[in-house]
Formats: sequence, C-alpha cells, structure tokens
Amino acid sequence: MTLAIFFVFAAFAVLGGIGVLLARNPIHSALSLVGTMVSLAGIYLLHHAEFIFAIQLMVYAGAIMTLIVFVIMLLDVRHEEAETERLGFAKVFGMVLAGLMVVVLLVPLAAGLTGKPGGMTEEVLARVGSVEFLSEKLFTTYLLPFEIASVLLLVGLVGAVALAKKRL
Amino acid sequence: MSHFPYLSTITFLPLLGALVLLLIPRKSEGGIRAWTLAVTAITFVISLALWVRFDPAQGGMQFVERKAWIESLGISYYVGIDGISLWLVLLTTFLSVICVLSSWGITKQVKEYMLFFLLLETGMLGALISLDLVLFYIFWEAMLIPMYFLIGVWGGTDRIYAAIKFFIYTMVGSLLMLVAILALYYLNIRAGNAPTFDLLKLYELNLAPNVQFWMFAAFCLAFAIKVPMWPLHTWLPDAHTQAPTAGSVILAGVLLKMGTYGFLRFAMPLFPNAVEAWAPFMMVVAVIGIIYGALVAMVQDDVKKLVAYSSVSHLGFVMLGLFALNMQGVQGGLYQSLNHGISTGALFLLVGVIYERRHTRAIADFGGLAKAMPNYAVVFLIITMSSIGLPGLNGFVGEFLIMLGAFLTSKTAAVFAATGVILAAGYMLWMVKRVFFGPLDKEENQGLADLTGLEWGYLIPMVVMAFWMGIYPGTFLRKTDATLELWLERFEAKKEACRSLESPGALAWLQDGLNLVFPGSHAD
Amino acid sequence: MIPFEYSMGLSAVLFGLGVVGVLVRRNVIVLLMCVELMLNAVNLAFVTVADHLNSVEGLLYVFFVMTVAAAEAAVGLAIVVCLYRARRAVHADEISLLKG
Amino acid sequence: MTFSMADMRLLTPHLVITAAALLVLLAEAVSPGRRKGYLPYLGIAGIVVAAFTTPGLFGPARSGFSGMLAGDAFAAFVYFILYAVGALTLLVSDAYLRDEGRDHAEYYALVLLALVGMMLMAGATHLMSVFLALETMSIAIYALAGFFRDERSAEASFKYFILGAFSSGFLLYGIALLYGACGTTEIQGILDAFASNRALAGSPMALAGVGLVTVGFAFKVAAVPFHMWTPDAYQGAPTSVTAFMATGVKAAAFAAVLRVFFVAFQTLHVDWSGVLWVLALLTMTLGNLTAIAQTDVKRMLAYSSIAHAGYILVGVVAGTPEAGAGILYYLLAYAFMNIGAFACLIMVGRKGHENTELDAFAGLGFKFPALGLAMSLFMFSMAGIPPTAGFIGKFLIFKAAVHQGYYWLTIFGVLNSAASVYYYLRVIVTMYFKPEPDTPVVEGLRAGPSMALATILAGLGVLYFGIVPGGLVDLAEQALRYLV
Repeated sequence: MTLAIFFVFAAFAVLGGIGVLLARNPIHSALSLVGTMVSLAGIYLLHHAEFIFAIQLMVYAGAIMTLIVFVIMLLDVRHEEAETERLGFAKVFGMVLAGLMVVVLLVPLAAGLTGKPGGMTEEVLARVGSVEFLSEKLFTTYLLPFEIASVLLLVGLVGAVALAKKRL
Repeated sequence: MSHFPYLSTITFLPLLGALVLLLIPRKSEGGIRAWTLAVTAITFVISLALWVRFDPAQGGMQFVERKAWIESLGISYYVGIDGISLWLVLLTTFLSVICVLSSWGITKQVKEYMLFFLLLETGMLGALISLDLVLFYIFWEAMLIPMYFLIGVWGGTDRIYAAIKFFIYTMVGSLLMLVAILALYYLNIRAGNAPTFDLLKLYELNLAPNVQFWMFAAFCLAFAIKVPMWPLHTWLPDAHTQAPTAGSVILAGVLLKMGTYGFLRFAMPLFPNAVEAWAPFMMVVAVIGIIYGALVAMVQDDVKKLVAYSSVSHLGFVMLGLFALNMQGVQGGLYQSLNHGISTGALFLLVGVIYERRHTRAIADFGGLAKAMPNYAVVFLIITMSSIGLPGLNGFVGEFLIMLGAFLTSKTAAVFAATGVILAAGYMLWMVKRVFFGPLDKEENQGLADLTGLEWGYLIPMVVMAFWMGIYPGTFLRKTDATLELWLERFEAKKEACRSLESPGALAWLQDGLNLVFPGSHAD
Repeated sequence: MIPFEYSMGLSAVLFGLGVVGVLVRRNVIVLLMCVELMLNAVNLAFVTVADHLNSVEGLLYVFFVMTVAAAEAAVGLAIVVCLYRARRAVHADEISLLKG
Repeated sequence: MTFSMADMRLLTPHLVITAAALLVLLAEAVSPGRRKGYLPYLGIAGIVVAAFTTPGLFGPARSGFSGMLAGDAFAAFVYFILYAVGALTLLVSDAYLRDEGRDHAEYYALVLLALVGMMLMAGATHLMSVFLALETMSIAIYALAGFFRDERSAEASFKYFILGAFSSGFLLYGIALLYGACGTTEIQGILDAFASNRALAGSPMALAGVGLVTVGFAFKVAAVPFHMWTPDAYQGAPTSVTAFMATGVKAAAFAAVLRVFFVAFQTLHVDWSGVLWVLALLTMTLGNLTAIAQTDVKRMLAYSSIAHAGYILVGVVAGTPEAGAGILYYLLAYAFMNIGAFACLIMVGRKGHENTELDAFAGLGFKFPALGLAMSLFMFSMAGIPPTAGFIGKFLIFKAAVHQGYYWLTIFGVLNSAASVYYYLRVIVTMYFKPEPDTPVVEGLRAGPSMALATILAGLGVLYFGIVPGGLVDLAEQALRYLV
C-alpha cells in the first residue's frame, strides 16, 4: 500500500520536474515545481519525517514558491524562449552530461547503505516524539550550524536589501 | 668567520646605493650619475681587497659567510668564493664602473636607468658568490628583472620583442633547473642526510648515473640557454642588438659568463658521470656553435650583430674547453670567459661610440673612418686583435689553452675548432677593413670627432686589461690553479664513486621517464 | 518502509532533471527554479538515508538546506530584479551560462 | 552535550566580526547627515579586535561545539590570511565606492559577514558547518558582485549566483552519499569510517560521494572544467569585490578542501589524487593559455586566478602536510599580490570608466612612478619571480610535489609558470616600454590615502614574505602538523 502511494507521488514528482523543464511560460514552470514539492512532501511523510513534511509545505511550497511567483508577476515575465538555438551543441552536451550524472548516481545504489545506524530508532521516537528529538539535537549537538544559519539569514536579508531596494 | 664580510658588502652596496638613489631628485641628473659612479667605484675598490687577500694556495672556499635563513628547509645565506668565482666577481665590479661611464650620455629616465643598473650589479654578484642553491636561484632570477628593463626601456627599435624573448628563454630554462634543484634536495634527504640546499654538502652526495643523467639535463638546459650554446642562442643576437651599449657590455661581459660559471660550479661537479656521458655531445654542439657563429657573423651587415654572433662563436670555445675535462681545457675555458668579457665588452663599447655619433651601425654606412678618427681606429684594431687571439693579447692565451685541452681529448674537435679561429680572423678583419680603411667617401663621416676624454676614460682600462691578460696571464691563472686542481680531483673521485652505484640498463632512462609520470602513492 | 533504492532513484532522476534545466534553459527565473529542483532532490536523498539509518543528521540537513534555499531565493530574486532594472531590452530575461 | 564557555572562546573572533557588521549597519542608520567615511574603518577595527581574540595559533588542537568547530593552528593561520584579505579589501573599497557613489553600509557589512562565512569554512570540522559557512560566504558575495546594480554587475552577480547554487547542489548530493556510506558527515567521523572499514574505500557510493564533493569544490575554486563562470563574474563585479572573491573565497575554499581531502579522505588519496592530477594540469594550462589571449587586464587577472588555482591544486595532489603548508603560504602570498594588483586597477579607473584595457596602461610607468613600481612588483610576484612572496609560494608547492615524485606535474607547473610570465610582463611592457598615447586615457589616479596605504601594505607583504619567509613557513608547517 505504502509502495503504491510512493509510486503515485514519485510519478507526480517526476512529471512536475519535467514540467519545470519543458514549460515555455515561467508561471507554468513554477506551478509544476509546486507539484513536485508537494509530492515530495508526501514522500517525506512516508519516510517518517513529519516535521520535514510540514516545513516542506510551509517553507518551500509556501514561502519560496510564493516569492518566485510574486517576482514573475512583478516583472511580468512572459517572453518565451526563441525557437532557434533550442538544440545547440551546448544543450545536447548538457543533456548528455546530466544523463551520465544520473547513471553515476544510480549505480552506487545497488551496493546499499553502509553507514553506521544512528540513535533515532522507533522506540526513542515513540518515547520523546520526533519533533522533540529533532529540536533537542538541533540545540545541542548541532548548535553551531544553527548559529551559522542565523548569520546566513542576516546575509540574505542585507543582500536582498542592498540589491533590490529602490533608493539606498 | 670573524673577518670583515667583504662579499656581502660588495653585493649589497649597490642595492643600498640604489635605495639612496631613490631619494635623489629626478631633476639632478648629474648627481644621479655621479652617485652611481661613486657606488660602483667603491664597490670595485672593495672588491680589489678580495684579490689581495685571496689565498692562491687554497683550493676551497674563502671569505665564507653563513647565516641560517629558512632553517626548517635547510636554506641558508651561505656565500664564498674560490678561484673560479674570484675573477668573475672582479670582472663584474670592474665592468660595472666602465658601464656607468659609458652610460653617461643616457638622457632618458636617468634615475630609473641607474637604479636598474645598480640592482643588476647586486643580482650578478649575488649569483656569483652564492653557495646555497636556493640563494643562487633567487639571485639568478632576480638578475633578469633589471636586465629586462634595461633592454626594454632603453633599447633599440625592436626592444620589446628582444626583451620578452630574453626573459622567457631564460625563465624556461631556469624553472626546469628549479625542479632539478628540488629533486636533488630530496634525493639528498632520501640518502639519509639532513635537509639542505648547501652546495658543498650536495657535492658529496653520490647519485646513480642514470639519475644524474636527468638532473644534468635540466641544469644543462638552464645554463646552455644562458651561455648561449647553439641551437639555444637565438635570443642573444636580438638582445645584444637591441640593448643599450652598457646593457650589451654587461650582457656579454657578465651575464653570459653566468652560464659557463653555472656549468663549472653546479652542473659539472654535481653530476660528473652525466657530464662524462654528455661530453661528446656537448663538444659536438660546441664546435657547431663555433663554426656556425663565425659563419653567420661573416654575413652580417650590422657591426653590433656581427659582434653578437662572434660571441656565440667565442662561447663555443669556452664550452669546448670545459668539456675537454682536463686542466688545460677547463682553465682555458675559465680564462677565455674573462677574456671574452674584456674584448667583447670593449667591442660593444666601441660600437656604442660610433653609434652615438652616427646613429647607424650598418657597415655599409662607414668606410675610411681611420682618417677621420685615427685614435678610435687604433683602439678598435687593438681590441679586434685581442678578440681574434693575436699572441701578446689576452685572447691568445685562452684559445691556446682550450685548443691544447681539446686536442688532448679529441683531435677532431680541436681541428674543427681551429677553423673557427681562422674564420674569426676573417670576419673581424674584413669588418675592420670595410669600416676603417678605403676611401672616406661618405659625407656624414668626414666631420666625425675622435675619442672624447670620457671615452678614453673607459676604453683605456679595457685596453690595459687586454694587454695585461695577454702578456702576463700568470697574475690571473695563479689564483685559479689550486681551485681547478681540486675541482678536477673531486670530479674524478666522485665519478669513480658513483659509477658502481647502479648500472643503467639499455633502456633504463626511458623506464625512469615513464615512472615519473604517475608515481602513485609511493611516498618515502 | 519504502525501499532505499526507490527513493534514492527518484532523487537521482529529479537531480538530473534539475541539472539538465540549468544547462539548457535560459530564462533566469526558470534557472532559479531548476536549482530549487536540485536542492529538493538532495533533500529527498537526505531524508531517505536518515530514515534507513535511523539517524537524525539527515533531517537536520534538510532543515538547513531549506534555510539556505530561502536565503538564496531571496538574494537570487533580488539579483533578477536588479538585472531587469538594468536592462530593458528584448530577451532581457535570458542569460547564456555556457559562454566564455 | 551542551556548550560551554570554552566553545564560545573558539567562536569569539567570528562573533566580534559579526558584531562589527551589525554595528556598521546600525551606525549608518543612526549617524547624522551623510558622513559615513568612517564605516570601513569601523570594520577594520572589528577585524583587528578579532585578530587579537583569535585563539589557537600555537599549541595543540582544540575543538568545540560537539566537534563542529576547530580551534587549531590551521584554522588560526587561515583566519589571519582572511583578516589580511578583509582589511585590505575594506581599505581598497573606501575611496572606490565613494567615487562610484555606492558607499553604503550594506557593502561593508556584507564584506564582514562574508568574512565570517569564510572563517567558519576554515574552522568547520563537520560537513554541515562547512556547507552552511560556504553558503553564508557565497550569498554575501553574490550580493556584493551585483552591488553596483548596473547591467554588467548584475549579470556577473547572476552568473555567479546560478553556478554557485548549481555547484552547491553537487556538493550537497556528494555529502548525502557520504552520509549514506559512512553514517556521519563529521570530518573525523568520515576518516574513522574509512579507516575502520577497508571495504568502504571501494564502495561505489563513497566514491561517488567523493567525486561529487570534488566537483562542488572545483566549482568554488574555479578549476577547469568548472571555471566558466569565473571570467564574466570577475570582470563584471566591482573591482574591489573581484579582489575579495579571488583571494578570500579561494583561501576559504582551499582551507575547506585541505580539511576535507587531507583529513576526511586521507585514506583515499590513491583514488582522488589521479583525478586532481588531471584537474590541476588542465586548470593551470587552460587558465594560462586563455589569459595570454586577453587584452583587458581585469579579465586577464580573472583567467590568471584560474591558473593560480591550478598551482595550488598541484599541492593538493601531493597530499602531504608539507604540501598543505605550501598551499597556506601560497594563499597568503596570493592575497597580498592579487589585492595589490586590483588596487592598482581601481586607481587607473574613474567613475563609470574602469580603464582596464591593456592599452590604457601605456606609458603609465613613468607618468605615475609609484603606481608603476607597485604594479610591476605584483606582476613579478604573480609570475613567481624572486625575491617575492609569489616565488616562495610556488617554490614550497613544487617542492612538496617533487617530494612525492610528481615530477611531470611539477614540470608542467613550471612550464606553465614560464608561459604566464608572458602576459604578466605584457602589463609591465605596456606601462614602461610603450609611449603614452596623445590623448591620455588615464589623466589622474583615483588614489586616496586609504588606497595608497592598502597598496603599500600589500607591496610590503609581497616583499617581506618573499625575502624573510622563514618564520611564516614554520608557522604554516606547524598549522598542518595539527591538522593531519
């Protein structure tokens, strides 16, 4: 059953990805991307990552995509790419490269996972709850990345202001 | 070690002088010239003390100074001279004074000119006295920069091309030498010694002949470009013709000697077995250089180019002497290096004199100058004789010793080289005939002034030196005897010691070459 | 539990689509979206590994990748706005990446 | 598991600089009128304070934040390179931005925040921190590259942005695969995993992970064939930012490369050294050959920075502490000579006109002797001619490569170095050997006291570290001793 749901989500995700790639109108690309993101959120749920499921919907499908769509609307991007140059050498090269890339990524899967299992087992999660477990780690062992992320967001803020504000 | 640091003093005095020069205002050109002259003159006088205090009985290094520099890598400030470098150092300080005098007429950017000149002197002296490979390499490369500017800014019409060619040629050679220096450093460590770039310590390292083969090739390339040996000589005629007079003098007098000095000091004593293997090849190339240089010189219609090609020929002699690998040959090679500095240097000065008056160097533009400028003609003739090796003048002694040495090693080489002597007489005298004799038929040449006091001032010392070195060579040779004897003795001993180390198979060198590409992870 | 290979395979395919997009498309906003697609693929890989190894690290990666994606989107879109203001010619929304 | 004051001690310099950045932003907001010339100096003051609080220059390695951040001599050494880069960039930017009318607090704040990102990259001992620090740095640089907001600047910024984000994708996927193969992405943890499980070294997943991480870093250091963003981004960005990108980003990225490849992937040297061997060769050669063809000095320096990455990669290939020390030295030398050269470029420009095409330099050597001298010094140093820091850097790297038996790579390296002499000399040739055109392109120099100071400091650095390198070499070797 789970597997069947997975395949449905996976199919939607891939279709969405292809949509991003092929759509001529940026708005259509954006909508396809939202489709992919929502499908992925579903798959996260299947992988027992409830918290990630939630923020995927909120941050990604919600905030980031809204921003992108907003900019598309703001700038009124409707121009469609010229028909010529669609299959230049660079493009064929790019596709071949990406195809190779996927093969490279698929081959190692046959060997399976070799990493040491961690401590996030079912019973631990049942005891403390998955979000609690995550947040505890986030604020202890992974405190430094969290701190760096705060600087990162500051940089994003200042950078966006510096670039886009009308009068500085 | 408690003695006065003569070597450091003479080396860094010009640098110090250059720094002070920066403070002299650009406008007072006279002051700049006088200051530069004073600095070079003082340097020369101090360097005379080396001559006086040099102990001819001792073959090893004298006036040694040593200070740790980058201790962890075994790099030190380590300088000293022996009979090989003594005269080259003196030649450098001597020619520097002469060159400043001959540059009196420079009016374009005098301050920068003199600045680069002083820096060049520091570079040259530093390279001659260094006994640490890295220190040597640094001076060796640093020397290029001022020379590059001297050619590029104050040179002739094609100066930019000549300057870049000069720089790139020398750079390629010396960078490969750097790789060999590094390899030598690690071979020394691998042999169980403390990490060091100390030349005298590295002399004691015995290497297998097939390793020496490659190392010598790298060193040889660097020095052969500098000498320059045929067929790597093509930068020389360009650089010489385009350089200003003083630049040519220094180039011929000192920079080219760096090549032969490099062979004597580094390439040969470090890799004796490779020298033995390469010697026949080197002798053939040297002989080709002698004859080629002479033949090309013969067809030149520009006096300066002619002198430049004669340099190629002369340095062929020097190399022939060195690779004869016997006392006469090596001593002759060293002596001829000094001679070449004096006679070719003087020739360039003389060409500069006439160029300043007529702004041309084409032989066809002259003729019958002996009538207009008798004194000039006399000096020119003397120097020509010295250059072609007339007995009683300096060239004779060097060429004689070289021929003797070459004869002992290879009669064929000596015979071919002898034709070079004859050709030299031919092209030089023919040029003199066309320039100085015959009718004084060009209007522009009739009113030419003879030598000025300043010109006498820098030509007389050169003529005196030509006679001194020709009539009484003992003054000079005596100081080199002990050093060269020791040099040959060590050379033979090391050759014997290394011979047994590892017999190279028929294709061993090829194998080595392939192994070098991908060493894998065979860290020691 | 979903087999490891399935999710990772999906992730690889999505990543490949993103790569093709970046190399082939020229519209600046679509380029931005293709990069987002790549990041999503990476997130899926992290989630999968985390699930199979019972390890929390992968989930934290996803959390931080999203933070980065948000900051990148903000700055990236600001650059796009900047680019639009700077040039108003035709094809203003296009850029060629594989040149020079 | 919780953090302590000892952890905070390691983070002090980063906090100081972040505080300086906030202060700069705040100062502009509350400062009366339009006087804001002091802002860059506020930043420099922050850097100086940070330098005094930097721990761990001597003594054994420490680590904090549950093994996330190192306080070792290696990190400290790189921090000092970055302080130099940051301070020089701020000095160079001052007059330049004022002249271009873009002297805003955001710029200085972004430089400082990027600096924090760079420092964290050098100090991070967990791939998660490495990634986040890298992004912090990159996002700040994207914004800086587009800071002039004209077409060229925005285009440069966008190109850098997309390819930067693209390469982050590769890096992240690589990290994900390593995570799957090793179960952790802590640098020491990866090393332990490889060391304890011999079979892991041959696992396709681990190798694919290493490969993708290599690609990700190759983009960041602009190694061929992942360099195509470099020339346009470098040329379009404000010159001071180009200097910052070329030196700071390179230093931080190579510091991270050293940590990841020399420590985490230590046991896999056989696998990655072959790949990097080819990358190093391609990077040096292509960088130099394309640089030769350039007629614009700024673009030429962009290509030459690719070539320099190639030389540094030679050191990475060698893979020994000795090579690492050489790389650190090279990065410092490169920081001085490159920022110096870009400072000279800024000086010849005027508002709206960069004047960086080669012909603009004709005759400048004698017209502006100090500029000519400085530029020549930097060019000679980049060409690796003694007695400059550039020479010592190359010397140390090639020395390490020869030690490991990489003779051919070294020979290709020195030949490249000789080829590069050609285009560096061409700048000098134009400055000194060519007469100034009748209608001079450069009438006056855009030089204020701060610019002069930056150039002099850079020049002195190049000379000082070229003539008395001893102490610094020892420090660099010590830094590597604690790393590996």
